[in-house]
Amino acid sequence: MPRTTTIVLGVIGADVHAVGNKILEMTFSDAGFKVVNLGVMVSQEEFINAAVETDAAAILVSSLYGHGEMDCRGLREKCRESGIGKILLYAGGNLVVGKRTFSQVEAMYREMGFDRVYPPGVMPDVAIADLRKDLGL
Amino acid sequence: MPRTTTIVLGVIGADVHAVGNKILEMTFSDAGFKVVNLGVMVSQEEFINAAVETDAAAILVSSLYGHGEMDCRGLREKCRESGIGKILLYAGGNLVVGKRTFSQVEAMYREMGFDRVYPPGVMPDVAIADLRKDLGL
Amino acid sequence: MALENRKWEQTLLEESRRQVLAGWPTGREVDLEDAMNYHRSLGQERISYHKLRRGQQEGVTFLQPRAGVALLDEHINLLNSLEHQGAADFLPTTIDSYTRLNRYQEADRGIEESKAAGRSMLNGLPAVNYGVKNCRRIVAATGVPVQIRHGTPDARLLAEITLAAGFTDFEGGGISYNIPYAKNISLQQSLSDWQYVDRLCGLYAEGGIIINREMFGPLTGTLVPPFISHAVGIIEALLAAEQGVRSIAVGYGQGGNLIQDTAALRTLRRLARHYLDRFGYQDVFVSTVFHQWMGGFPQDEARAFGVIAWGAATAALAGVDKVIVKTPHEALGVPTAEANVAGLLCTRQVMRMLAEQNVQATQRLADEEQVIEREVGEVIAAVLDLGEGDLAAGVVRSFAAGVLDVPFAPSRCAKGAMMPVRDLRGAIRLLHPGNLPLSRETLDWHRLKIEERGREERREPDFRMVIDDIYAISKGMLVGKPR
Amino acid sequence: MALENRKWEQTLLEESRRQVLAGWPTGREVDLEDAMNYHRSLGQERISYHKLRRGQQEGVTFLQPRAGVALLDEHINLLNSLEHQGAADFLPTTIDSYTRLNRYQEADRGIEESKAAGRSMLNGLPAVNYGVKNCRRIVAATGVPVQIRHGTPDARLLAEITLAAGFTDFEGGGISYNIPYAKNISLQQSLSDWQYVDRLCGLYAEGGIIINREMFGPLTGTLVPPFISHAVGIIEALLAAEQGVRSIAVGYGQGGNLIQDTAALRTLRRLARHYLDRFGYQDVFVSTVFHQWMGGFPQDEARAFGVIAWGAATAALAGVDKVIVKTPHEALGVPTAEANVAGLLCTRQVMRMLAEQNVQATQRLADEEQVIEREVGEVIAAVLDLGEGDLAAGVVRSFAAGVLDVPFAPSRCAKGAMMPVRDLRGAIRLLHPGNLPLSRETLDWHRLKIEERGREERREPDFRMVIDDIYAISKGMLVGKPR
Ligand code: B12
Ligand code: B12
Repeated sequence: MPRTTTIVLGVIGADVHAVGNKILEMTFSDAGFKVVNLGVMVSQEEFINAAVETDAAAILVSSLYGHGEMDCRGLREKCRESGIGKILLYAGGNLVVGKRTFSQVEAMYREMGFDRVYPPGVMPDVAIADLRKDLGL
Repeated sequence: MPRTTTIVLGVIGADVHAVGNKILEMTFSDAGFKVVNLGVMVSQEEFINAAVETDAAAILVSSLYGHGEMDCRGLREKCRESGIGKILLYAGGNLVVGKRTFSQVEAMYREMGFDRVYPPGVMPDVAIADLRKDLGL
Repeated sequence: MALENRKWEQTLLEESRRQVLAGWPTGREVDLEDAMNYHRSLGQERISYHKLRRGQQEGVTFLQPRAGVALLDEHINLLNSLEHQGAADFLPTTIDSYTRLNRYQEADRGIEESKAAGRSMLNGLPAVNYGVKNCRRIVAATGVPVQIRHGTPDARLLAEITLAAGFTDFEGGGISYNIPYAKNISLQQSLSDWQYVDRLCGLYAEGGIIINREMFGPLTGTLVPPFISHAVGIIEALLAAEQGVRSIAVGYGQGGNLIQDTAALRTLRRLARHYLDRFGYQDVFVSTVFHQWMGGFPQDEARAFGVIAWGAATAALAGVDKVIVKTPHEALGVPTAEANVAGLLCTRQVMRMLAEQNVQATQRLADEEQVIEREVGEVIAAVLDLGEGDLAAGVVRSFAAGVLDVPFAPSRCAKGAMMPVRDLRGAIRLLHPGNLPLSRETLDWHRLKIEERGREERREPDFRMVIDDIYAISKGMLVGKPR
Repeated sequence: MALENRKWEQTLLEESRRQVLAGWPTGREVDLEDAMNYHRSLGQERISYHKLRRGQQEGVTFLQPRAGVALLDEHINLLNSLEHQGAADFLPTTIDSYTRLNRYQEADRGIEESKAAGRSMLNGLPAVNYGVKNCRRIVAATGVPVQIRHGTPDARLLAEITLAAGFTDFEGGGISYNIPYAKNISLQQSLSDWQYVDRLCGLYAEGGIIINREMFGPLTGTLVPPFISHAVGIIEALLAAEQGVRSIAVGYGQGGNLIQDTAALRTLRRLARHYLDRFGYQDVFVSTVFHQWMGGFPQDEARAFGVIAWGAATAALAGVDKVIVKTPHEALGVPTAEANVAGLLCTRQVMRMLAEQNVQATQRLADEEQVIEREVGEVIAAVLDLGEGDLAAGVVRSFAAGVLDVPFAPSRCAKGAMMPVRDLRGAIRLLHPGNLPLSRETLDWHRLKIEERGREERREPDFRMVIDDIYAISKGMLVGKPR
């Protein structure tokens, strides 16, 4: 594993919420990760291509606008097909339409193959700590 | 029945909420009733004595402070004992401690022998209309 | 013994204390020495006086809810939620209405019925019935100062027991806990009984234990013009100081007009300091308290949050030491812990958002301040006059004469000859001055303001306008519109 | 065809309309004649333009929520609650994100999945997929004006269908619905597509049907300095007026500092009028819109109510024609009808309570107004300059040069070279001006304000301070404190 770990960051689907994405880029960079930020409106293919190209250790998917459930479905399968089936997948933001109990949402995304799922408004430090743990850094 | 109907008004128990009581006095007087206002901190005995003395058609009991449940218990029985067992008894205000569904509260006060029970913040016109109806005015 | 504003003799106090403590079995538990030792064991962050001083130095505004239930363990749980989920800076112990009227027997019944019913049948905690040892559990279980809040004309035994239990803050006064809270109790009586309470605090002070005494500013909570509550609060402060009280908070209940409320809070602080200094009590610490809207609330919770938030905004923009917080359940009943926490969180959010902003100095603000100062000056001068120099005697005679008056009060001591109403901008003015000792200049100011509203609404200002104003907030406005 | 700010020829419009209407099957339903007849059948109280005019005459501020769900009947029920329980003055139909990007196929899937799941899987109503006849059911089911709210860079088909359906109000503009809402769409494209929409409204206007067009003031909703959104809104207003739009609303998203927000709302109204008059559009009706806090919200509902109420208070004290209302669910997800009603009731309560009060005229307010006016003047002059007199061309070149810039925008068209931050009192200032065409005098004003904060917080203002400010409201403050 290279000294600086690469992560791929982006907001999936037709979602344009850019603010959190910009902050995640700044904070993960600050924490020493190499961040490949795809910005907003990123398709599943773009995420995977970027991860493959940069040999990334994790893909951090944001979805704020509510369509996450539809946009994220099948991402893990596509990762497998592209030979990065074991890559860490994190998801965060406002992952479903409406206010729902987070445990439901978490279960749904885990079912979809995400390794970690975050509730609305989680602070970046939490994810940074998790990532270090999951990668054994 | 005399042309002007007399009603007895007061705030029961150790309750000192005076504002609503003053407004009830003004509005019932305005509506043509003869109002015997006992003010705040009125005991069951005082209500009954006043009703007997003035040959009142109804006793309007206010309780705001939450102890109404304890303060009102037995009023109907005492009325009976004093020979005015059939007098109309109305209750209004914040009749129990805490926020509870009104239907529970209403049932409890009806059980105690009140003819009409009003939820918090009812407007005087409602009770005036009811009273006219109950008295066939 | 004639009532006068003079520090009680030690012998009088001792004799009275013996009687008071014999009034109910728990009185026997009071041991002043033990009490003071317990107080000495408390850290400064749990002592009101110290926390208020620190707050003033650091420019912090503290939040305090109201809360009290019949059963002790439940009460402690309630306070714990308010402290930990609600981040309350000061905690309350609100006392039930039977205790407030010294009806300890009925309070006992309330405890029993509450146990039986599995829910609080009392609107507060009957502290006297629980006694010193039990009440100390409350103090021991909390990390911030706890204040006794009540509405008790004769609070002597309540003070004895709760101060002995370690509470560091005690609300009330001979006027503000009589006129809005009683019907037949004379001011002679209540003033004298509060001299006892104040003298008791003085005794603690002499032992190095400074109890904060807060005057209940809002009075009837209903269209009280600022100068009335200021005059009452300042008089109570002077009476307390004479008995040796060393830390005094004066309060004010939100009126709703931002400029008037700002003027009220700014003058309250200045005037309280001014009068205490003028009468020789330079060593008394003064702080100010703001009560969010004290009149009838809207029933809908979202709307209630709006009222709460505007109170919070006013407090932040005007500046004050402590805010007493309402809850979204206000119109409906004693709030649950959750509703109380919600009131705190909403208030904190607004106050912190506005921490960097304040009401700008304008001519209108200056005018309002000047009017309030003049009014308070006129009233207090008249009270002293009537008392032939003695403030306590002056208060009794002034209420009898309507020179001091409180609107919508249940007490027979208040003449109720004055009648307030809002002006065009929602500031509280005088519709009828009754016998208030105001100068022509002051009365003209009120008259002009009210005429302005009458013209705008095309109606003669009268009691209907007042009723409209009383209902206004619960119907979603400040100035009651003609129906 | 090169983009220029000139009213479209009839032939161009006709040709374009044919193409657009062929873009999705429901386009076939559009029949202008039938549409205009339907519009003529609506009472004035259901037509935005008329209601807004009446509101301005009577000094009323209107409330409007945001709301849209995937399924038509549910959407109608939702609007009914908002109108009847929430007493909304204007209703919305918020469009889903697939439709906003013209991905009608995906929207179709969203409808299907929503039906299957029994809950809305879309964040709005896919109006294009439903078509004219279905959408008219929405208009028919409501008693107040209904506005289409979206965020669509190419809203040509959406406008065709919804205007034909009888909606009387359409939000958006070539800048404000591109820069915050898209990534790769050129301004040439979006400005041209919005000329189409505006020209379509012009066509209606020629038929006597005045559609209100609202510009989306808040942009990214995150630390946008007032002059930026003002400049954008005014430019969009001028572009719309050129195409024949006769009723224009310009918007502004709450910043949080009362003085700055007041200055912003007062200058917005004046400046919009001023520029429209200056360029010959005296007959265009202008109104103003205030958006309650558009950035990240606190999750706790009580705290969210605090944010909502402060927005309401600002609107009432500053004065504005319409308020777009947030809900206590904002931080968590698309609100339920109940949460939306709660936002409306809370807002109404505060606004009516404060209806008789306003922000006092002070030097600070005058200074803020003057600064905003100067800034807007500097920016618009530079845009016209770059466009060599043509506003549309100027916009494209200005964004490319960073002479127009929007912070935190997802669009590649925005340089993002400017960086905002709050000053000591919470007003939004420039940390880095990027390439904004501001005078030395203006830049000095910003610099001094920010230095003041840096000194107070003992830190060099940098991106960390900006991040603190972005998180601030959701953490319960306005000015982000150092961690
Ligand atoms: C103002 C007020 C006070 C003032 C009262 C001043 C005074 N002496 O009048 C002060 C500050 C002194 C006070 C004290 C207390 N209060 Co208080 N008070 C209020 C408040 C905010 C408004 C009451 C009011 O004046 N409303 C305006 C008038 C016009 O309306 P109204 O009183 O409801 O009366 C109208 C209707 O209810 C109806 N009505 C009333 N009675 C009847 C009867 C009939 C037959 C009919 C038809 C209609 C009717 O018509 C009236 C006129 O329109 C209410 C909460 C609220 N409503 O927002 C709490 C409230 C009533 N108080 C409460 C409590 C607990 C107290 C205290 C025990 C403790 C405390 N929190 O300080 C003490 C009690 C003292 C005592 N021994 O009674 C609780 C009661 C709780 C409960 N029932 O569960 C309330 C509900 C607040 C709360 N949510 O905790 N209070
Ligand atoms: C600002 C904002 C906008 C701006 C966005 C400007 C821009 N281009 O960035 C505008 C006004 C344009 C906008 C538009 C829309 N929005 Co919007 N918006 C918001 C708002 C108020 C704040 C978002 C924000 O910037 N927060 C601040 C940042 C710092 O926080 P964040 O985005 O949550 O990100 C942080 C964390 O969540 C976390 N995080 C995020 N992703 C990930 C991923 C991982 C792996 C990890 C570990 C952490 C993590 O870290 C981030 C940094 O701290 C939110 C509600 C809220 N949160 O208060 C709604 C919200 C997200 N929007 C919403 C919606 C529906 C829309 C619209 C569809 C319609 C509308 N209401 O106008 C359009 C969508 C357009 C589109 N195609 O995407 C909904 C989503 C509903 C849902 N999920 O149920 C929300 C929740 C509002 C609501 N309650 O209705 N919006």
